[in-house]
Amino acid sequence: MTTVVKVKRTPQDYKWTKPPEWCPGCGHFGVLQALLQVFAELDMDPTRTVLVSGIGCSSRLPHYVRTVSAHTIHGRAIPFAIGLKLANPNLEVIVVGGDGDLFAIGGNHILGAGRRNVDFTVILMDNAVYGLTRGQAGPTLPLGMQPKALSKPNPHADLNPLLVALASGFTFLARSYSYDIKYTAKVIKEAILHKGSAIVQVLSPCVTYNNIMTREWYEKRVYKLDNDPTWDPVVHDEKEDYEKKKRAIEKILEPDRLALGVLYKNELVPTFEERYIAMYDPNYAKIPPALQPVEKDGKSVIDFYKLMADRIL
Amino acid sequence: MTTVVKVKRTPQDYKWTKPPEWCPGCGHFGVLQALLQVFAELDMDPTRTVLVSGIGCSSRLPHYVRTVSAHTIHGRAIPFAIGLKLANPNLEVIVVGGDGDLFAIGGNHILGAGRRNVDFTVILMDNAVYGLTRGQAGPTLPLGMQPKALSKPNPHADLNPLLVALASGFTFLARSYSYDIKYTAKVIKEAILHKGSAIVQVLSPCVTYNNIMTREWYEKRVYKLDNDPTWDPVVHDEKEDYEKKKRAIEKILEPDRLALGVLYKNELVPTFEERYIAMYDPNYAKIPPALQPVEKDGKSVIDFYKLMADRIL
Amino acid sequence: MVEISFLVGGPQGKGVETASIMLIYAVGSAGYYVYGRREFWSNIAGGRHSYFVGKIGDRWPPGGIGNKVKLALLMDGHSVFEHMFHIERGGVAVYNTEEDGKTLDSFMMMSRTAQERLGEFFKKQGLEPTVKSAVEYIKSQGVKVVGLPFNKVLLEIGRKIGVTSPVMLSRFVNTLVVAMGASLLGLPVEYVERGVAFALGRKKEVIEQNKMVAAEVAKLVNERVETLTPRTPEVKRIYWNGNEAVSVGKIMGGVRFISFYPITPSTDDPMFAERKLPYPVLPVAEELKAMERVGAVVLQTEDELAAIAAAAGAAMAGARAATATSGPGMSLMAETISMLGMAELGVVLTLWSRAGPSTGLATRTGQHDLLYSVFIGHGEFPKIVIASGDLEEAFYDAIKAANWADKYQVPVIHLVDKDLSNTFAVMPIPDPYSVKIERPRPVIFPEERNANRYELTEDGLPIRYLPGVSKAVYHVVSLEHDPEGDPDEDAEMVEKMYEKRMRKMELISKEIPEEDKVKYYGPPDADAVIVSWGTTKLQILSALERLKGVGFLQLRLLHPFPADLVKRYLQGKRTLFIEGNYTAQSSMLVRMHTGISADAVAVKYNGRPITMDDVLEAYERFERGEKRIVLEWDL
Amino acid sequence: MVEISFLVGGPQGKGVETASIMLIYAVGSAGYYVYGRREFWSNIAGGRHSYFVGKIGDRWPPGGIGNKVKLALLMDGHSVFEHMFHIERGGVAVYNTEEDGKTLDSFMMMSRTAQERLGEFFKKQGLEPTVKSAVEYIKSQGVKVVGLPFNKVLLEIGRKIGVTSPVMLSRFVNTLVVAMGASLLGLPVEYVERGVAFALGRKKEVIEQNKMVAAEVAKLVNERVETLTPRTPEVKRIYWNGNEAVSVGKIMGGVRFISFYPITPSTDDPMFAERKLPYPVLPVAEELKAMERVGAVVLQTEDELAAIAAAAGAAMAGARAATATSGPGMSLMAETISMLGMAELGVVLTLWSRAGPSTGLATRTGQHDLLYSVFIGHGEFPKIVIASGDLEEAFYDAIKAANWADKYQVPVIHLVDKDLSNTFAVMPIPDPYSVKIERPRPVIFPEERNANRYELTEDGLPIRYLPGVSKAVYHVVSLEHDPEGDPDEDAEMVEKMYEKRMRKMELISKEIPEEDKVKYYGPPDADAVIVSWGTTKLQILSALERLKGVGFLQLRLLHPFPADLVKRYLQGKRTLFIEGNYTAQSSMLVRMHTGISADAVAVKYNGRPITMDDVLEAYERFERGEKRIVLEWDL
Ligand SMILES: Cc1ncc(C[n+]2csc(CCOP(=O)(O)OP(=O)(O)O)c2C)c(N)n1
Ligand SMILES: Cc1ncc(C[n+]2csc(CCOP(=O)(O)OP(=O)(O)O)c2C)c(N)n1
Ligand code: SF4
Ligand code: SF4
Ligand SMILES: [Mg+2]
Ligand SMILES: [Mg+2]
Repeated sequence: MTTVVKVKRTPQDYKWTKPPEWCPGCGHFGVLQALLQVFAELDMDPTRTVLVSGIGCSSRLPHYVRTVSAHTIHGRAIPFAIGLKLANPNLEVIVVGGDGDLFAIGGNHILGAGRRNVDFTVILMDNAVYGLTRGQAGPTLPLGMQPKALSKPNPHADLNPLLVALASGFTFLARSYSYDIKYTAKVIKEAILHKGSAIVQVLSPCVTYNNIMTREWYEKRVYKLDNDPTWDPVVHDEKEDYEKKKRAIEKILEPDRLALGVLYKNELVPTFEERYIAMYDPNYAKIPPALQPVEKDGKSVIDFYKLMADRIL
Repeated sequence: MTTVVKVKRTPQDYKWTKPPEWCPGCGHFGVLQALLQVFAELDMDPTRTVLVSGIGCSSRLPHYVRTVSAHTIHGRAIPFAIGLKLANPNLEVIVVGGDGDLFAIGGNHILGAGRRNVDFTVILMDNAVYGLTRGQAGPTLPLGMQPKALSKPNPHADLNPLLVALASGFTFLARSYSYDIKYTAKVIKEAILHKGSAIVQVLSPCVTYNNIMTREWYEKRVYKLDNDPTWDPVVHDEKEDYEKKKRAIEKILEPDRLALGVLYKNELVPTFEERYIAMYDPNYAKIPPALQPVEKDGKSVIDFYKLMADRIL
Repeated sequence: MVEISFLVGGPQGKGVETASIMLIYAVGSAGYYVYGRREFWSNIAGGRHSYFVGKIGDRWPPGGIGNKVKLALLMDGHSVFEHMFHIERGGVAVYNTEEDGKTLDSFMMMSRTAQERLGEFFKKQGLEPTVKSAVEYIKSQGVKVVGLPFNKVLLEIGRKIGVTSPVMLSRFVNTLVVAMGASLLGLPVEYVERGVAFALGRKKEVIEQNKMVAAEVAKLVNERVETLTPRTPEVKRIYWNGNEAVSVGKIMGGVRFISFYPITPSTDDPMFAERKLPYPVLPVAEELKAMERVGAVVLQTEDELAAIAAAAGAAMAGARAATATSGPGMSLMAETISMLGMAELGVVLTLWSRAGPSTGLATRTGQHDLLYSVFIGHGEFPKIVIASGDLEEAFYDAIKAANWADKYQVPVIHLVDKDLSNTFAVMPIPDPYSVKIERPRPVIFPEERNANRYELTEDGLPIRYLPGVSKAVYHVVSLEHDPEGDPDEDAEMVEKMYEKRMRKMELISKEIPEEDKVKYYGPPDADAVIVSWGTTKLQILSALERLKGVGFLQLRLLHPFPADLVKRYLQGKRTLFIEGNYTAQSSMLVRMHTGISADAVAVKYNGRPITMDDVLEAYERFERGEKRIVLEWDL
Repeated sequence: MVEISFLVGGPQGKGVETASIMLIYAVGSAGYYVYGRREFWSNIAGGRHSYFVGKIGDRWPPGGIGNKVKLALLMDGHSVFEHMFHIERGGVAVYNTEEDGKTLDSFMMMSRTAQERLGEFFKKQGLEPTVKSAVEYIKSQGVKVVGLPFNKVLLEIGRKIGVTSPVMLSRFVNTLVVAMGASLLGLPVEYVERGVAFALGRKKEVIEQNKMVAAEVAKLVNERVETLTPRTPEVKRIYWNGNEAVSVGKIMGGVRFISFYPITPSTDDPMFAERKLPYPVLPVAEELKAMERVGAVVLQTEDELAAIAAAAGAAMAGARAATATSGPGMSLMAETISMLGMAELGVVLTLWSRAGPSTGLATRTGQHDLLYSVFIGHGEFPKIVIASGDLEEAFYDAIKAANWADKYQVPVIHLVDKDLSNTFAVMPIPDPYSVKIERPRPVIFPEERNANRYELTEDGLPIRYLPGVSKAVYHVVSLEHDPEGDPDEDAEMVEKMYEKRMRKMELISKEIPEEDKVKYYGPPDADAVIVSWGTTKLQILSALERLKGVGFLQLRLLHPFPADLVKRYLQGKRTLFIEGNYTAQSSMLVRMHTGISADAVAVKYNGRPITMDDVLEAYERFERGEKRIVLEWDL
């Protein structure tokens, strides 16, 4: 997060002109509410905040929010968002998407993103099914489970999205539960404020197709890390990193329970933007690709002869 | 690994008709040697063993081996191999490939494979660069490093392939070092014998482009887990899994050192083939897709009227 | 001759589908033929409008779908607005009088564009934008409107049958409208009950309640627009939809490995194959004698890249392998399609095309991907593209595609579309055994040996080995190669291998029979010929009944293109190309291969199928001299 | 007029490239124009054979490459075998006499196919398959052969200059052959020294040693086949290759975001842009006054899916964005290309096409992807495809492509190939400022407001906003949408939006000037016209010098296709289409759009570029009445 604006907005100010089209009771409403709340709290500039999504019920979210947005294609929200952010690091970029979008078809871009640590936020709206295509198994659906659209039990095991993100290099990992809007807002806010790549897994039930991982199912399993006063997920010194990662993983892998809250946070890893400034272009932050004038009166601003000086005979 | 053959073969018997075309000294030679050795030790049937690769210097390996093979396209070796194996689980299927092939462009299929635990083996020939395309940064090249083909230091951090594989669900994880052919053979052999999805990361230096992560570089960092007699990576009981995973991760994340050997092994997780038999088709192992007769005298063997009985009016 | 068009409309996810299936099955049970296609929005629920439109008849097919229907069952006020212009003079509409007072803008889930347009309409007509006004307008067009206060009626019936919860009662609306419709059609209530039982599946109690609702409602409707006397059909019939027909075709065709990534409108094809697992077998083949059923792998992959790669691997293993997708997924498969060409592996790709570009209209139809299917994949390589025109053809083509992929070891794109996928029908059973399964046998060596899979054979076909069975050691490869399957860049070898692969195109052209290449309908000496492809077929054939003397050339094999045949049929004719895209792609393809230019094209690209009336309009405007006709009807 | 063809051959990764660059730069320094293209195997080292073949002249361009060369510098015995048939009568070959005794089959890294073929040849000729025999054969063809015992010579020179290690000495072979060649060409040794300095870069000591080697070798060669007197060139010249020319074109054209995934032969394009970062600027624009250099993001992504998606995102952010790839990568980009069409985002995709299908021949050339480029992406959407014929055009086209992507907000495929990518030249500098940079300004609101990016504008162009600057809140989307950018499936809106997008095709056709669409060379009244596209240009133009009276139509804009122009040039002419693919794709495209059929096609698909002699052969066979001519020369 890079700026502050003057006029204080309300969640209402971040509502777009058309209402959500999700099934009544869908977990995704909670994520939307939480986001609107965070945007208001941070008083984010709607013309400088860009929501990027792929395809899925979850990926429709940007259409319900009054910010700039791109509803792209299935699985490609992350690289699109990274291109957008790197072309203009002054933008506030947030990716939202489903488990299918971000961890099935889009999984490879999680791996790519982690390696970069671009200063952006990914919100995974996890319902363990493919809502929009009518309830097939998502990558987070446990082995052998058979929600109603499946004719046979799931022969695939679930992958662990937060562990994958950690293995890739994400520097902020958190989990929340969509029906707890307040807590979700709190966690998302921290993610947005984090310097570096942040991911929040929001458990966000699909009431239409996932008749197993329901409100009841989740509520039996979730608990808040904040309740433990000794829990400190922040890496204060690079030397702590190994330990903090191990502790985060302990929670992430914990069988049968779902810890909510911030699991890991490390702002000591340079962001991609910082690396670029250091290694590629000192003026990058000042005048990034998107804001450069490329011509003057139709003439390229580049000095060709200097650029190619070593090649001219 | 599913069978035993009678005539005992030598490594020489597994050499194909044409010689390798790698640069002299390339780490990949070690992997090839180790493989030939393992094949001979296990006396694998060359007509029933299928090597599958993508594209890269490493992915050329199957052309130097006398087994059935498929040299497919960049990044898709794993799903190709899975299709092959599932169509005929009697085949012995081994994927070989580079860090670029398996963890950059092909990364998503690691995630997909882990969830299935198909009984096959993946050998990652890791040199942290793209050999075949002339030395660009691979996904395992550390942040800020600048091997000779790069004009600027690497702005990407490395991902941890074994941790990604673990997060996805691989049930056998190991690491080796290609110049230690004997040890590499030992580890690969265990991987092939493992029931379930196995991955072996072989540190396999590119002598032409990676002038930083050289023999010397690796030899300063590697050590063998076998030297610790208490090291037992095997999950003997599902209850141990959480602990064994944590211990494996401790090694996998260990800063500055590279543990060689088997890091994690769990044969209690059912393979995809076992799941399929249990949940989809009891005859699957006996008469898998590839071996089914589909017609008799040109007539389909399927009983249409029974198949569609509930739909006939 | 019975021929009744109908429509069932209502809020998405609230029983429209169930109602439609009930009606289709009910009418089918009474001995009629029937089909209906589904139109819906690309989100799950939230109250968007959805409908079925179809045709009932005493012959198959029961004629095309016009721009208006005879019977409209409108489940809510929103539907009344949506279908105001869709009911023919003399037709009948059923609706809920309790919605009379609702205004246009109260339907939040209506497309805002549609709301504005209708708002304008009411304003011009000087009417209030209410359901009541819409009903008045419908009446003014010579349509009989039968209204009932749905909730009140259900409350009363509920009291009788012991159901009081409003939520439960609201679930009866589908049965209610179907029963009303059946009464209007003069269909005895027992058939509605069969429809209810079929559509609601195994929930016994629910079925009983719904049957009671049907019986009660039947009593309330005394009008009648038609009398569907139960009849004995000529032949055995099947109830299925397009996705299912193709899925079953592949199973019959020996496909035993299906990998896919879910995407509308293709998913139901592989999911049907999964649901039916394991498949019952005839006691014919030796190896199967001991079994009653055989399995198949149906694999949901992490993405489409994996889906087709897995199918390619399965093909190498020796299974007949297939995948199914629509445009976005096919785009992701492009690289592997090219690999199939080079490595010489046969995979069937069923392309359930939808309206593009990009995500486009995920649940609407379009014939946008013809040229893309033909030219997809970098480089040049042999490939087959076949387009089916209707359910029966699609079933047979699925079997043929499986044969061809296996025999020629090439990718086969079977081009169907959303329109077909969501067409539900009670129709004559195609002969499931009429297409011969052609399965070449693999070479099996007496003992282990190295083998050349890519021998420079005369017909271009690769040598066929079955890994683990053939005792052959060989290499499959995506690089240009020598006969051994190892990379080779020698200019002469490159040329020979290239030619070897391309020779398969000639073989394919030679071996595929004429009726799979094109079909011609109408008088041979017609001076005007309509040219089209894919699922416009039924609508054009129906229109042809009224356009005496006009010919219709249905293009089926799109690649390799049957240029000579097409020339033979089109040379010297006046041609009108009709298709569901903007650029009249088939006319481009025809010109590319024959030099023959279309005299006129009629195109539609609003996401809706071409109707019979569209065809009639197109032909009329063609005869008036229009060169480019844009069809726009929304039904 | 000076016009000398040359060839430098040797084991891959062992100095062939360095030697060639030395020679090219040396000759260039002496005031000549020169180009050479590189041929190499698709593996890194291991001793495969690689060579450069090119042309030196006193004008630009110095004529086409024939099937044989005047000067051949053969670094090893393997090269002698490879180029036995490549040296013209009266030409000269340089080789290592120490290899005389080596036999054909001792060269393990030769393609086995080639070995067998040559083995046959020697057998037929009754010769032993040795290097010596090959040399004898070469001599028998009227070629002067100059042999030296390379190692012995280097050992002696080494003794003089104080280098004794055999490994070190072997590194001088490239300088040795270049010095021999230069002597034969009568080029003073000081120019070789300039070549040495340029090719070896900053390693001072090494340069000095090599210079000494050059000087010593020069003394050993007394023969001479030509005398390249140093001259003063007419214009300022540049040394670059195709990848670099296009890369610089994009930079000049304002591209500031480049994402890519490495793939041969495209990688050097983005990598050059990365190496040159940050770029020097002219002190013109206000915002840049304070800076000497500007940056750009050059991003290596995890795959091609990410590469083009990132470029799309950057385009939305307002940067001029580009990606570069070849066939396999473009296949992976297909889905996003379609999205660019729907969402209306402009991205330049430089397609460095290579020989397919699939992985095919990664380092060989082919013009296989014309129709694929034109039809790539599911659905119908506006797109531009432009093909460049030579280095200069490629440079300008890169700038134009950047303009068009930005202005029309569509994907622009800039079609170039491996041949061009690996052509190294000393040539006149194209005017870097002659192409005007057209950059439409974004709308900026006085204060924050909701905005309709997809207004139904007359020209079809979307409203342009710069996020974070425009004060506009708006939605970009891949689904069919309303003007606000929200999903809309209303049939009327769908049709309107579709038409709005497609209107851009008309605008593009109207605005792109004629010379970017086609170029015609030769007499306007020619009765025979050669039609071609892409990098055949130079070879055809050179052939044209001998084919008096024949016309040449170069197709440049392939989509939207300039049908009227092409018709105007081809109507009533006898046409011969020449191109590097199997199916004569441009002839198909021309017929698709104009109905005009090729009278003959000459195609080449062995992975090698079409040479000037190929063109002459094709024309001759065309005049003899052949309809399909397959060109086969391997050079
Ligand atoms: C390339 C491609 N493949 C498949 C689809 C179909 N598709 C749309 S959304 C979706 C999955 C949605 O699941 P998820 O991302 O978990 O979101 P949810 O609907 O559950 O919120 C799929 C498979 C597509 N649009 N594009
Ligand atoms: C779709 C596609 N993109 C890019 C390439 C180019 N390519 C070939 S090999 C390779 C990387 C090889 O690196 P790695 O897998 O690490 O193998 P190595 O050569 O290092 O052994 C790339 C990018 C390709 N063949 N296909
Ligand atoms: S289908 Fe599931 S995820 Fe989609 S809107 Fe409905 S409840 Fe939500
Ligand atoms: S380039 Fe590197 S990886 Fe490739 S063969 Fe040479 S040393 Fe091995
Ligand atoms: Mg989901
Ligand atoms: Mg590598």
